[in-house]
Amino acid sequence: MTVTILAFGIAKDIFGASSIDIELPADALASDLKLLLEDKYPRLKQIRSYLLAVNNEYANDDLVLDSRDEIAVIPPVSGG
Amino acid sequence: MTVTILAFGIAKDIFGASSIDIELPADALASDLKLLLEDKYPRLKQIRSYLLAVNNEYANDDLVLDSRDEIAVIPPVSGG
Amino acid sequence: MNTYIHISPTPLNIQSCIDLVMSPSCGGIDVFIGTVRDATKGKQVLRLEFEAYEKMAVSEMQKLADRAMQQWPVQKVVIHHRTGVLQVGEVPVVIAVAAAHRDAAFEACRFLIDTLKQTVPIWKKEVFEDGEVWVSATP
Amino acid sequence: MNTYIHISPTPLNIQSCIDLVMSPSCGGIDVFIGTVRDATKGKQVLRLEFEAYEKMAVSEMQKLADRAMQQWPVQKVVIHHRTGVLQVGEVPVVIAVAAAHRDAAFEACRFLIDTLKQTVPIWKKEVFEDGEVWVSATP
Repeated sequence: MTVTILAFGIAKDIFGASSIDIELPADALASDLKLLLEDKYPRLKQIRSYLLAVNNEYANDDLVLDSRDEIAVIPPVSGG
Repeated sequence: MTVTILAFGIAKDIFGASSIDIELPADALASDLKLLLEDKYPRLKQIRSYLLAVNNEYANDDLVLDSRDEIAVIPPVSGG
Repeated sequence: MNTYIHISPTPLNIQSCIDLVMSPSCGGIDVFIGTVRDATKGKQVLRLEFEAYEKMAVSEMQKLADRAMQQWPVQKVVIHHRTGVLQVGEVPVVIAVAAAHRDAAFEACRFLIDTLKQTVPIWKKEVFEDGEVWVSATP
Repeated sequence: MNTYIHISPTPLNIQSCIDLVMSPSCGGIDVFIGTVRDATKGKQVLRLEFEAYEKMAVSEMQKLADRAMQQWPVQKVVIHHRTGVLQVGEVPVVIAVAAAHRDAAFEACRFLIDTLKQTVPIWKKEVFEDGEVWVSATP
């Protein structure tokens, strides 16, 4: 399945785009996506930390992804 | 000596005036004035507490009063 | 000037208080706004009346502002207090504190309102339908 | 409605935020105003750029407001955050909390700004004369 990943802050700089499409096996977990992203964009491993958000909620590593999910990479936040 | 005592809040109600004149012996202490006031206005003893201010500073009981002092009775404050 | 102390019988302007503490070297401002509540201990309040021993109140508020500037790394402090008759919803007091970092702003602001209520010679009378009372005056 | 959450690319109106939380049953309002500081770690800041994952940021801010309403006896909460390019002295965030008593207003306001900075998906880029950096992004 193809999922679209939104990127913000430093992740947008790393991806060079505000969203990218990634090919994932069906029933891939959030942790699978993280490994794929870190493989494709090694600079992701150099930031302090990052989380995935799925459908506007922070996602645990064992969350099963769906092609209709809205997925985003959330680097360390710094609002306020 | 005659001193003028300013009164605020409930003290103004007790004195029935925003200032009163009191006759004091020379070199009277703040504590002397308190006793005199409590004698003349017994309701002063029924309020929660009160302080004297002399020249815009809270005064200790052993402060020596002068006829030129600005003296005020300060019942419990409740600003804010 | 880094501290602004004011007592006034006219409505307080909150935005002006905030403007007074705004500064390019500050990152956080904490503002406390007192408002007249419609009830106290379940009893309906019609209005409040504030009386100040004005000269001494200004002097005590200045002491508080100076202490706040000494105890915390804050850069600007405003304390404005109103006097006279205030209706429900009106604002008796505004305290604004600006600091480089928010910790100091919050702590100093909290200190200022707590201590103002203990030491500054201002008195509040609550007016009810069936009478009136000087707050905190009697046991 | 007792909570007001808003993200906007236009300047925040502090007085409007305060007006939104004013209530006859409240006696105290605490307001936190973030401002853009002219320096960070001794280095001159030219401007800040704020980016938000807007839908999720609103949802996270709403969760914080709801938690504050549950944890403290507060009656109204406003959180407004700005996005885009902000110059020194401009206001990225305003949080206002009204409660019957000031304790709750102070504590909830402090909780809201502290937790917003930890959980709400908004990012700040500091722009210096010689470069720019996403705050907190790198070790």
